[in-house]
Amino acid sequence: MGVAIYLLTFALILLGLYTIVAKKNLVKIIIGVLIIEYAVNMLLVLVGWRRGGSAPIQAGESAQTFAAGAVDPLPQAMVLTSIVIGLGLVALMVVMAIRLYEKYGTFDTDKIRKLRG
Amino acid sequence: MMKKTGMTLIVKNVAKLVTAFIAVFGIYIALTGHLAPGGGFAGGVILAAAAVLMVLAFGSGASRKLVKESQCHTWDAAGALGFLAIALCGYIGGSFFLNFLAPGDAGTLVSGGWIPLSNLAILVKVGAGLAGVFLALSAFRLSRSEE
Amino acid sequence: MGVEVLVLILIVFMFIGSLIATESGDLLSSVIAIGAVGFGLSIIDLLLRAPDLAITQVVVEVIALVLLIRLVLTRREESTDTPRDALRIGVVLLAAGVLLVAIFLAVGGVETGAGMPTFGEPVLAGSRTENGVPPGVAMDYLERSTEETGARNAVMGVLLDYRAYDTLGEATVIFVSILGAYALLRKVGRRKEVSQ
Amino acid sequence: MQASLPLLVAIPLGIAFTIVIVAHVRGLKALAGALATLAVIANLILSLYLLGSDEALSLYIGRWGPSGARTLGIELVCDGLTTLMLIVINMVALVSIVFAGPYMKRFTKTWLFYSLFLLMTGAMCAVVLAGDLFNLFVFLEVAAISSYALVGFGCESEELEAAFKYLILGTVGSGFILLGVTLLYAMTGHLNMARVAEVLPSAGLTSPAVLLAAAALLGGLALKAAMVPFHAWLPDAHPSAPAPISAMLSGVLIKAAGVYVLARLVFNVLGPVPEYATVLMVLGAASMVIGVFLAVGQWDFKRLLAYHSISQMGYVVLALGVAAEILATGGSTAVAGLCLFGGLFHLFNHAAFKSLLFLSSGSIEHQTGTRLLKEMGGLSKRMKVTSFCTRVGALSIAGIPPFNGFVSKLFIIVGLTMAGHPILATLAVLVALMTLLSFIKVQRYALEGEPGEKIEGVREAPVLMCVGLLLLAGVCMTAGLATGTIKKHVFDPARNALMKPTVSSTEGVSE
Repeated sequence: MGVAIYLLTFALILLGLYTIVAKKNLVKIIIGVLIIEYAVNMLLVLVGWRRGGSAPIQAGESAQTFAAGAVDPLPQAMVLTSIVIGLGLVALMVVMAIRLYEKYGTFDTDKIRKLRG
Repeated sequence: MMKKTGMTLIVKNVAKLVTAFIAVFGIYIALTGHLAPGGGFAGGVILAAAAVLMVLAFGSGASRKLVKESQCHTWDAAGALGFLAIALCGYIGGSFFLNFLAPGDAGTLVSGGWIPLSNLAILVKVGAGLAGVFLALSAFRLSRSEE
Repeated sequence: MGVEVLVLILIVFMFIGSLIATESGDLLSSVIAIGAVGFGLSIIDLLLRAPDLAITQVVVEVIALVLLIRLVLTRREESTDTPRDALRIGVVLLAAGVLLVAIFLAVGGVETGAGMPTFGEPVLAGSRTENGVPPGVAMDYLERSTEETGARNAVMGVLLDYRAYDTLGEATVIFVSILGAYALLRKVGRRKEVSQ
Repeated sequence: MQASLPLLVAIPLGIAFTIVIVAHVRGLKALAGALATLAVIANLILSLYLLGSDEALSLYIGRWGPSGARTLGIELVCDGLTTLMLIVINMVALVSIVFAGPYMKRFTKTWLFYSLFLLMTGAMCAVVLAGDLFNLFVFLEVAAISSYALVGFGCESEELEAAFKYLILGTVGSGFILLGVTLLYAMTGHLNMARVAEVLPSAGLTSPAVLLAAAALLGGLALKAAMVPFHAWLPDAHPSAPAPISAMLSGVLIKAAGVYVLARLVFNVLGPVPEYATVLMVLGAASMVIGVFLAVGQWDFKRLLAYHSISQMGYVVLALGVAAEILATGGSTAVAGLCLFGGLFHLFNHAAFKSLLFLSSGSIEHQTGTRLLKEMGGLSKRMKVTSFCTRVGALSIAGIPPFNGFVSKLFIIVGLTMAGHPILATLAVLVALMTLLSFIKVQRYALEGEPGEKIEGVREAPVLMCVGLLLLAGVCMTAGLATGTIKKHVFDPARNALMKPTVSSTEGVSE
């Protein structure tokens, strides 16, 4: 079960990569980036989970009981940061794509090719 | 000049009410970040969502009269500067980012030293920043359509 | 057991959603499909006991969707479906295959202790102690966060006290991207007149 | 001295935030440039001050020092390599920002430029100071995102196109870096680099999962450093940016965010294992050779320089790879040290001469309005200072004896030969010759000959731009002559930082 979950997460990363490389539409490329982002964030949450764990918010129990049963807070803090980075990137990508559309009148990367590559 | 912008009167009135609620909820989420799930960032994004609702309901022109983009810039930078200032205040206690305030009673609103303050700074920063981006984007028109 | 099954189902859902987003001919459907994927992720967060993430993921997803829909609605004419480039795809599939094998080796090496920790038994839970890998820093955070930082929410304790410097970076990231968005939205980047 | 480490990050960030506020106060907008320059000067002084410490400094943010075998907080580490990188970053940043004063006058809303510039500089300082994997990733992102925006700063269609390409590829790279960090955390339970390095052997240095993590990290960083199979974005992005940013990107960013992190991870965290050494050597050799072949055919001055960046960084990575191989197989540490010194010295030199060349090209573009070599010609008669500086840069990069490029290339080639790689050494010599050829072309078409019609009436660039150019030309000319002194004070500590097994000084701290 666990192996299947991990493998699907990696497959999601590869799907994102495929989208970025094979698709020629700016929106699709942005979606590919988003897929990679989701997958990596998910992997972080997955590696911090422990079977039967509780949320890392201490209610009233003693620190020892809490620590023995809670999931790992560090990956969650990392994902929080990573989600923020993702949002910033989405904003920037959307702005760039809108400007590119304004300049070229298309989302097709084949037509957006003034540079010699 | 009298061209109607935004949506119908019903939507506008509902939006007025709801916007306030959303904004208050965002602030609540941020201020209780150290006690319950949430935090400054989520709160800030919710605050920005209130701005999005406003832009959608009233149109970008009317919203921009209410909140100017330059104000968003300023608050954005002020929030960031506030967070950095909290970090630098640590030097008073001896080291960068030192949480020198007393942790307080865990579970009460005033606890966690500077954590609520940090959440507040991030709330202002993220809320103002994202709201500003929305205002800018909603006002952005493709230049070809203006011709 | 139950949680794992649910997570697996949700990941399959996310995978299908991503596939639709990638392959759909209509951009708006693509964007909405990717939004569904994001919401799926936030439910996974909830199932895996990460309520902070679930909240943040949902609100960020809403904002990202609004942005993406704004982008898609910019377009006036229907864009033609993108042509496929067989060579590119072939290369990708090949690379993907190789990577998959490597990944399988890594994940599958659980029995020998050389792969990743089994799902649900992170290093935190002592799954590697016999190999000489102690529980790591997470245990300290859980044990000491409430006492030392005063925040009952250990994630916030980590985010805003133990690793507050990261959060400064995080705040800077969002600041930078907003500033960058403003910079790129300028109608005129360069004044045309020749100097002198 | 430790306490001043966070200031290297806090000053640029703080001033960058302040600039945004100041820019919205009427009448104060013009202060942006001056404030930014002050921040960079403060940073440069701080990094030179750090040069005075003999041992590696380490600072725990907040009060979260090591507890037992674990490190709760984030550690800042400042060893020889970090100091070297800090000096490189802030030196190039200072020159670029002085140059930007007159150059950016043509752009609108320059306060955005200064703010983004400072954020990028501060983030790069944070990257080289980071002793923590996730912190490293976060600041890599800050530096990268500001560079995406800066590449598209002109808002012309080509610039936006290049910026978008750069953004997408850069983000994929970051995604893989985060994946690598995640896997390392899953394997070890630590994020602190020194702790990861301590625990990693018990997970097996070359076990499948660690190899996968390393592959993700090395792939992502190779993308950021524009090593050859992953170089597609660089020749678009670097020429599209405004000249001071081209200088920062080529001169500093691909080093601080790419090569430096590669070196840090391979030598100090993952451990110099033969596998990684081979990867570095292949990447380096391929970049070195293919980069120069792509460069020779270019007629766009900035594009030509961008391809040479790939090639020259290939030298550095190749030297690092050979050193890693020697260390991994237990060869002579003296030879490894020689390779490392050559590589690091070339990194420093490349920062100096490539920034100089990019700024010169910016100065030429600013005055003549063209970047095409064929449209130039006779510039040595019209723009004396710029031409002189271009010559100095060209001679340095081509490896002509008294200049710094010669010394570092010589060390690399000698190191390669002594390490038993005569073929690689021969390749390095050939690439150096090709580089020379390519810059003879630049001299021939841009500087010599009769002025073309576009060049008529062209005048020398504004004073501040010339000051920036002359500063870097000075560095290029003195660094080669003063190799001995610089080596002793700057490069030996840097080399030692890479040659010792762990990144941190924590083992010295008894808990």
